[in-house]
Amino acid sequence: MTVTNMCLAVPGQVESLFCENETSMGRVNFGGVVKEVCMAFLPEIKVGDYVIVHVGFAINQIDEESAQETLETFAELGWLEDELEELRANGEEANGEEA
Amino acid sequence: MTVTNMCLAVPGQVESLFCENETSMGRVNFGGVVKEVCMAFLPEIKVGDYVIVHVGFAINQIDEESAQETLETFAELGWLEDELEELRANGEEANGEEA
Amino acid sequence: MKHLTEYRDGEKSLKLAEQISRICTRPWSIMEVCGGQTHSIIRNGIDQILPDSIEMIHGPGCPVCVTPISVIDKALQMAARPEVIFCSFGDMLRVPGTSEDLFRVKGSGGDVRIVYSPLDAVKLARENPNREVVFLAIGFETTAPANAMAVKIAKQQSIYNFSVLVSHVLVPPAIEAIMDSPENRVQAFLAAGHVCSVMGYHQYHEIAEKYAVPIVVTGFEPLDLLDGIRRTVMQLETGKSHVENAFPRVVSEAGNEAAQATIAEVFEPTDRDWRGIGMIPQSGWRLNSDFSDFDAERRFDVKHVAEAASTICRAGEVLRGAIKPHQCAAFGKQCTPRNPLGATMVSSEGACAAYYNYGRFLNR
Amino acid sequence: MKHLTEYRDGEKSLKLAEQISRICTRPWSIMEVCGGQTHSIIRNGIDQILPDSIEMIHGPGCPVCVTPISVIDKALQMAARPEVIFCSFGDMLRVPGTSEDLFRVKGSGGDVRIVYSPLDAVKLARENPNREVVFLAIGFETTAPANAMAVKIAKQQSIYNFSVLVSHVLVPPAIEAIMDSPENRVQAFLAAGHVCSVMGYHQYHEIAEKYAVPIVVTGFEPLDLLDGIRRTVMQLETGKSHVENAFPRVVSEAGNEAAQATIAEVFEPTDRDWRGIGMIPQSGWRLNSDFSDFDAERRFDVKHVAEAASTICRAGEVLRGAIKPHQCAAFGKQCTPRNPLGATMVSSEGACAAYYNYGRFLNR
Amino acid sequence: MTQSPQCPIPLRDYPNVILAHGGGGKLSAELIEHVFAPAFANEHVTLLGDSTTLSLPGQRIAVSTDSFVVQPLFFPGGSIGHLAVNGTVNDLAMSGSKPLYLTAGFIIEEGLPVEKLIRIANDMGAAAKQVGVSIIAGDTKVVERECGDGCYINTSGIGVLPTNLHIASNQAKPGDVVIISGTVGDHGVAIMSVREGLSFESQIESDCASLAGLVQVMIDTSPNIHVLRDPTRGGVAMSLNEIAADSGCGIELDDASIPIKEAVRSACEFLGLDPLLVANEGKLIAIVSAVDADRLLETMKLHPLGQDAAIIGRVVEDAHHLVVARTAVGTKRIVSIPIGEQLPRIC
Amino acid sequence: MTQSPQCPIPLRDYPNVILAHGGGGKLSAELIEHVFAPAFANEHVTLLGDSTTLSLPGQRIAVSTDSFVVQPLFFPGGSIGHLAVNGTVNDLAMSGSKPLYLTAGFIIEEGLPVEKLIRIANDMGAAAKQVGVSIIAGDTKVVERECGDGCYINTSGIGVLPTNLHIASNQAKPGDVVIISGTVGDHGVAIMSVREGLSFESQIESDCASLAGLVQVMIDTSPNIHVLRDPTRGGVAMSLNEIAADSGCGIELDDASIPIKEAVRSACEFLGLDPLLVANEGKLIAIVSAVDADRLLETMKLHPLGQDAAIIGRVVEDAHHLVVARTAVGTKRIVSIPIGEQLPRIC
Ligand code: SF4
Ligand code: SF4
Ligand SMILES: [Mg+2]
Ligand SMILES: [Mg+2]
Ligand SMILES: [Mg+2]
Ligand SMILES: [Mg+2]
Ligand SMILES: [Mg+2]
Ligand SMILES: [Mg+2]
Ligand SMILES: [Mg+2]
Ligand SMILES: [Mg+2]
Ligand SMILES: [Mg+2]
Ligand SMILES: [Mg+2]
Repeated sequence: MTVTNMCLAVPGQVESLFCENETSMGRVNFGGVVKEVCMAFLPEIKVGDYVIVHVGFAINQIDEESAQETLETFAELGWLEDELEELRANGEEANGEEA
Repeated sequence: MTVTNMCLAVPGQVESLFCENETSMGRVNFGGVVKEVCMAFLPEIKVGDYVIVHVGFAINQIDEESAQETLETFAELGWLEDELEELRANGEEANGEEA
Repeated sequence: MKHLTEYRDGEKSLKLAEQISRICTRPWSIMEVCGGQTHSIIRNGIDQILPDSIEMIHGPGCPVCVTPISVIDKALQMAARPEVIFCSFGDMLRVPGTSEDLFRVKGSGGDVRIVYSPLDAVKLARENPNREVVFLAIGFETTAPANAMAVKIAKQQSIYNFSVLVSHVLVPPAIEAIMDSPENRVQAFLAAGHVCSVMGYHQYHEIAEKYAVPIVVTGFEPLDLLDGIRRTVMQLETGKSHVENAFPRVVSEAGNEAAQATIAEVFEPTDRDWRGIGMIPQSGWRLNSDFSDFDAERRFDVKHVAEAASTICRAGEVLRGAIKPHQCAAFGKQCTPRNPLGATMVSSEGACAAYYNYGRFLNR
Repeated sequence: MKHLTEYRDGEKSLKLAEQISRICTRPWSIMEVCGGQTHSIIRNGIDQILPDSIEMIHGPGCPVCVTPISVIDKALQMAARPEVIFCSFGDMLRVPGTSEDLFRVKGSGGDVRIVYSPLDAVKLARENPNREVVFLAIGFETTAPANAMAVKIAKQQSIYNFSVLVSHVLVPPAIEAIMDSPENRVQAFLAAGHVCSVMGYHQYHEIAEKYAVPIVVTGFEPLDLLDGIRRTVMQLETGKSHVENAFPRVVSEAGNEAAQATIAEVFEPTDRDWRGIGMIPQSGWRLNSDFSDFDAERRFDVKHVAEAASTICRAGEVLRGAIKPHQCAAFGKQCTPRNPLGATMVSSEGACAAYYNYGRFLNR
Repeated sequence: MTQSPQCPIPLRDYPNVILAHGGGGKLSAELIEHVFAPAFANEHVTLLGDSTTLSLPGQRIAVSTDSFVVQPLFFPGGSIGHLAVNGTVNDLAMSGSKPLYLTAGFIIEEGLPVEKLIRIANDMGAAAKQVGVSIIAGDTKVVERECGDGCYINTSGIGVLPTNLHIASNQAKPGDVVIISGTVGDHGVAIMSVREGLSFESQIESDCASLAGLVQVMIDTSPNIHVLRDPTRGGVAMSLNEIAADSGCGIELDDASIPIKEAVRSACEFLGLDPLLVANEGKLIAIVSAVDADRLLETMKLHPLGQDAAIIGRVVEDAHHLVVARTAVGTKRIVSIPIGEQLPRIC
Repeated sequence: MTQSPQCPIPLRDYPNVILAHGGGGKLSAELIEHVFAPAFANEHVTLLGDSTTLSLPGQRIAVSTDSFVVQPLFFPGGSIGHLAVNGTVNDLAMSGSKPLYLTAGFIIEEGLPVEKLIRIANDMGAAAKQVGVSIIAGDTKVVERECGDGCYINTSGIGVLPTNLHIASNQAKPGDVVIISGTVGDHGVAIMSVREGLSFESQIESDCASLAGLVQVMIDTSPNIHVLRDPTRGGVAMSLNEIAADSGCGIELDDASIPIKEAVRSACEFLGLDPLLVANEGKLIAIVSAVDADRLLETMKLHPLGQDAAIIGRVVEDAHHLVVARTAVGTKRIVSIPIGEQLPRIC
C-alpha cells in the first residue's frame, strides 16, 4: 500500500486561500477530503476554482469550458467516423498543427 | 526495589588492576560478583587486598590485622565485664583517648 | 469527484474503443511516455479493449524507474549517516541500489522518512535544526516546480540544514532518444498530460516534425486515454504527424509560466543518466550555481560506486519499449514486486509492476 | 562474603546485647549519625535486643533526607530542560520538591537517568557531546571524593558538557548543631564508619571534649553496631567522653589522605541548609573557583523557589532526634513510602522509611 | 487515588505513567485497582493473580490473539481501546463462535497521561460490555520513553463454537457468492486523516465495531456460510487472496458493486490507494452458497452493521487462485496483495 | 527466503525486520512462514487466520496473560523466548491446571535482526515442546524505531483444571507451612548483571524454567496444597504479601532458612537489594497443610527443579496481614512490598 504514487495529480476545488511561512497556500477539497496545498504557482487562482494538485502543490487550474467541451464530444459519439472521412478526404497535404 | 541505597560501601577483593581513560581502575570481586571500580584513592593497593567500595570508588583498604583482632575480641566474649570493672575502678581521672 | 469520475464512464469507454477499432486499418505501435498512464492503462484494462492491431508500448516515464543506481547509492550513503534525516517519496524506498535499498538502510538504523511533499522535508529541517535534512529530488517536469520551490523557500528562510539530492529528468530529450534508437518501433506518442500542464507543449512541434511522429497530449483517465489514442490513430491512419492537445482542460500551449520561472530560477539543464537507457544529453535538471549551497552531493562526501549491470533484468529494454514486461524471462519468476530485480518492478508506475499487479495471468 | 558475614553472627550478637544489658545501669540516649546505620539497626532489629534503657536516636545522616527542597527544585528545573540528561543516584528520584519529584519530571519527558557512580555520568557526557549532562552531587564525606574525582576527570579530559549540582554536607558540624540545640537529648554518638574511613576521626576529639560526649567510630554490621554501642555505654557508664574507634579494620585516625586531597582540590567549605534542620554554618562543600565552570547552577538559569514549610511533616524533629518516626501523627497514615510527605520516608536510609518498612507494626 | 486534603505536598499522585507503575509493586496494584478493575468490572476478573479459572459452556472453542499498536491512540470513530476489544472479538466471531472472554496485556510507555489510560480502559470496558464479553485477566508493563508509543494492547480471546458449524477460510467453493457487510476502507482512511505528515480533513470515521451480533443473525439465517472474514490490515484484497489460496479457487469481483463512501473514494484517489487494500475494522466478508445469498443479504441489511451490505462477487474455479475485479470498462484486473504497508500501525 | 544464485541484486532479503514485515501483507506472511511456523510447528497452529478452533478435554479452565518486555533479549540462562513461554505456563500451573495452549503476540521494533527473531522463536518452540504446550495462534506487529525495544512478546494461555483442586491465593490458613522450591533471586540478579550502566560479572544464570512438571508431581503427592505462586516481579516478598492479604493471615519467615546462592547474596549486598524482592522465573512458593509439608518437601526435592526446596516459614494469624521475617539475631522485621521497581523490564 504505497501512499503517493509520486506522479499522482488529482483535481480538487479551492475552498479558501491563506498565507503561511510567507508562502501562498490554499485549502483544497477533493470530493469531501480537504488538504492544505501550496498555491505559489497559481497567482490568479480564486476560491471555487478547480486545480490539479501534485506533491503538495497546485500545478494548474482546470479550465471549466474546455472540460465541458471535452465531455460534450464524448457525449456525441457519432462524430468520429465523419471526422475521419473528412480527414482522409483532405489527404496528406494538410499535415499541419491543430488549433 | 531501589538499587544503590547511596550510602552502601561493601568489601571486596581486588582481582586485578588496570588503567582506563587515564584513571587507575581495578576489578573487585564481591563474593563471586566482579565489578570494575576506580582505584584512584588507593595508590598503594595490590591485587589480593580487600577494599571498601562506594559509588564506584574504592575508598579504603581493609586492614586484615585489625579485622582479625576485632573478630577475636568478639570470640572471647568474657572480657567485657572485667574491662568494665577495671574502667570503673580507674574512676573519672583517666578520661583520655584510647589508642 | 468532479473532473475525475466523468472521465471513467465504462460505457463511453467501450464505445470509444469500438470506434478506434473501426478506424484502425493497420497495426500501430503507440507509446505512452508517462508511468501514470501506463498504470492507468493496465489497471483499467484499456489495452484489453483496444483492437489487437494497436500495441501500447510503455515508455520510460516512471521517475522511480529511471533514477540511476548511482543516485540511489548516493542516497543510501547519505541516509546511513547518523546526522541525516533522509526524506523521499515512498515509492523510492524499495528501489534496489547496488547492494541495498532505503528500506534496508532504515531497518539498520538510518533515519529515512517518507514525505508527501518536498515542503514536508523543509518543515522537518526547520523543526530539527541540529539534524541535516536531505530530500531526494527526483521526478519529471511535473515534480520539478515543487522541488525547486522547496529549495527556494529554504534559501529565503535561511534553512541551511536542508539540502537536495537532485536527479530530475525531462521528457522531450527521452522521446528524441527513443526515436533515435536503431531498435525503435514507436510510431506515435501520447505526451504526458501533467508534464505538459507545467511545461506546455510548444517544444513538441519540432520533435513531431523532425521524426514525422504524431504526438498527442493526453490525460490519465480511461476516456482521456482513449481519446488520446483515438486522435493518435486518426493521425496515423491519415498520415499526419503533428502535436495535438487531448487534455485541454488542464494543458495549455504555454504551460504554467510561474512554475517554469521557479524551475529556471533554481535549476539548470544538464546531461543525465537514465537507468536502463544510459546517458541522454541535456535530459535533466540540476541545481544552478545560485543554489549550490543546497546541493547534498556537495555537502556530503559520498563515493561513486561503479554500477553493476544486471545480467538478467531487461528493464532498459522495457523502458525503451523494445520488449513488454512479460517477455522478460525473469518476470513473475525471480522478479516480483516482493523481490524486484529492476526498478520497473518496484514503482506501481513501473511497467513490470503494473503488469504484475494487474495483469500477470490474464490473457492479452 | 569475607569481611561481611563474620559480622552478622546471630549468636554473638545476642551475647553482645546481653552484655550491654548487664553493664547498663541507667537509661542512655545514643545517636547513630549515619542513615546506613539506622537502616541496619532497624532491618536487623538491633533496637529490639538492646536493653530498654538504651534509646537509639536516629540522626540526620541520610544524605537524601537532608538535601534541601530548594536544591531539589533546582534539580527539577534542570531535569526538565530538553538538552539536559539529568543523572542522580536512584534514591533521589522520589524525593518531593515543592510540587514535583524527579520521577514525575521523567514521566513528563525529562531525560532523568539513574547512575550508580558519578563516573557513569561523566561517561554519559563523553558519549553525548550534544547534550548537557548534569549530575546531582549530594552526600556526606563518603561520597565527596567520588564526586570530586568525577569533576576533576571532566576537567582533565575537557568534558565541558558535564556539570554538577552540588549539595554536599558534613558530619562534624551537624553533630555540633545537635549538641547546641536546646531540645537535645543525645548523650553519645556512634560516628559513621564510612565517613571516617575517608576523613579519619581526628576532628572529633575537639567535639567530644567540648560537649563532654562520647563518640565511637562504628561500622554497619550487627556486631559492629553492637560493639560500638557497647563501647559507648562503657564510656557513659564510666563517665568518659572521648573518641574511640570500633571500626579499625576500615578507619584510621588520619583517613584516606588521597581522597581528602581530591576533595580539597575541587571543593571548598560553605554554609549549607539542611532539610528539616536549617542552616548550619560551614557544614557543606561547594565547588571552588577552579572548578566553577562545572557548576550546574552557573550554567543553567534556575529560579530559587520559596520553600513551603510542611504543616504536618515532622521530619526535622526526626532528623534532630527530637522524636521517633512513629511519634509523628502522619506516620503510616497520610505518610507512607508510596506517598511520602517528607524525605525521611523516601530513602531506605531515612528513619521514617526504615521504621515503616521493617517495623511499623512491631512492638518496640 | 484521592488526595488527602491536608497533604502538604501536592500532586503526590502521578499524572503520567512512570516506570514504577509497571514494577509489579504498589503502584502497579494501584493502577489495576483504580484504572483497570473499575473499567473491566465483571465477576471473573482477577487482574492481579496468576490466572483466572472459568467454566466453559462447551468444549469446542475458538482462540485468537492480536496486538494493537495503532497511532494515534484516539482517532475519528474510536480508540485503541475499542479496537483492542472489537478486533479480537471479530476474529473470534469469524469462526462462527460466540466470543466470551478476553485477556488484556498493556505495554505502556513511560509518560502516558494516566487520564488517557483511563479513557482507553473505559473504552475497552464499554466495548466489552456492549458485545457481552468479559475481560478476565490482565497484565501491565511499563517501558522507558522511546521504547514504546503511548500504549500497546494485546487482547487474546476465547469463544465457544456450536458443533454444527464449519466456517473456515478453506471452505469457499466455486459458485459461492461473496458478500461484504458494508462500505470499504473507512477505518484505514480515518486513521490516515489524522496521521502526522499526511493529515487531511475529512468527515470519515473508523467503522470500528463488534461484528459478533451480526454474525449471530447471519448463522441463524443460513447454515451455508462457508467463510467469514474481517478484512482488517491488508483490506478486502488481502482477505480474498487468502481465502482464494486456502480454498484453492479464484474470486471474481465486480468493481462497480463494491460499496465505498464518496469521501473514502476521494481520499484513496488522492493518496494513490486502492480502497480494496485499505483496512476495515467493522466489516466482514461472507462467502455463502449461491442459494442462500439473497436471503442472507436481506438479513444482513436489517442489522445496523449490515445496512450497506452488498454482493460483490463470486467464487470461481481458477488454478492460479487469483482474485480478479471486473473494471468499469468490462475488462479484468488482478487484485493483488500488498507487499507490506508503508503506512503502518492502523490497528 | 533463499537467494536465487543468479540474482543480480544481492541481499534482496531483509537482514533486519522492516516495517513492511508487520503490514499484514506478503512480508508478514513470509515472516510467519519462515520464522514462526517452523519454530512453533504443531497440528493446531494457524498463525495467519483469524482464530484457531480447538477441543478441550474439560470445561473448567485456567486462563492467563502476560507481556514480556525484558532487556536484554538474551541473558545468562535464557531469552525472552524462554520467558514468554515459561512465564505464562507457570502462571497457569500455579492454579494446579495443566497448561495446554498458548497464543503469541509479537511487537517488533523495526531493525531487529531477523536472526535474533529466529532465535527467539526457536527458544519459544523449544520451551513449548519441553512442557508439552502448543502455540496455537500468533500475531506480529512491527513498530517504528524508538517505538519499541527489539521485541516484546505477549503470551496468553489456557490450561485445563481437574475438578477437585481449589488452589488459590486466598486459601492459606494459619498453621500452614511455606515451602520454596529453590534458591531465591537468581533471575533478577542474572538480568541485572547484564544491565547497561550496572553491569557486573557473575556466574549467576536465570532460573527460567517451566514449573508445570513440578506442580504435577506436587499435586499428585498432596491434596492439601492451598496456594501455589511463582514469585516473579516483586519477588518472594510481593507474592507472600499478596497471599497474606488475600487469605487474611500473616506469614512468618525464618531468614536463615531461605535458600540463596552465595553469588546472589553477594550481588544483592552490593546492590543494596533484599533478595526477597528480586524476581524469580523458575521457582514456586507452595503453602500446604503442616501434615503434608515434609512429604511434599521430599517429593519436591526429587524433582530437578526442586532439589533446593526448603521450608521457609509458616502461616500465622495476624490482623495486619504482615509478612515478617525472623532475623539472625532472633528479632523480627517486616518484609514489605516494593513501591515500584527502579530496575524495570526483568520479564
Ligand atoms: S520483470 Fe524484473 S527483471 Fe524483467 S525487466 Fe522487469 S524489472 Fe527487470
Ligand atoms: S512520617 Fe512522614 S510526615 Fe512524619 S516525619 Fe516522617 S516523613 Fe514527615
Ligand atoms: Mg505469577
Ligand atoms: Mg487474531
Ligand atoms: Mg484481527
Ligand atoms: Mg502479569
Ligand atoms: Mg515516542
Ligand atoms: Mg481478522
Ligand atoms: Mg499471567
Ligand atoms: Mg507471570
Ligand atoms: Mg493478527
Ligand atoms: Mg531503542
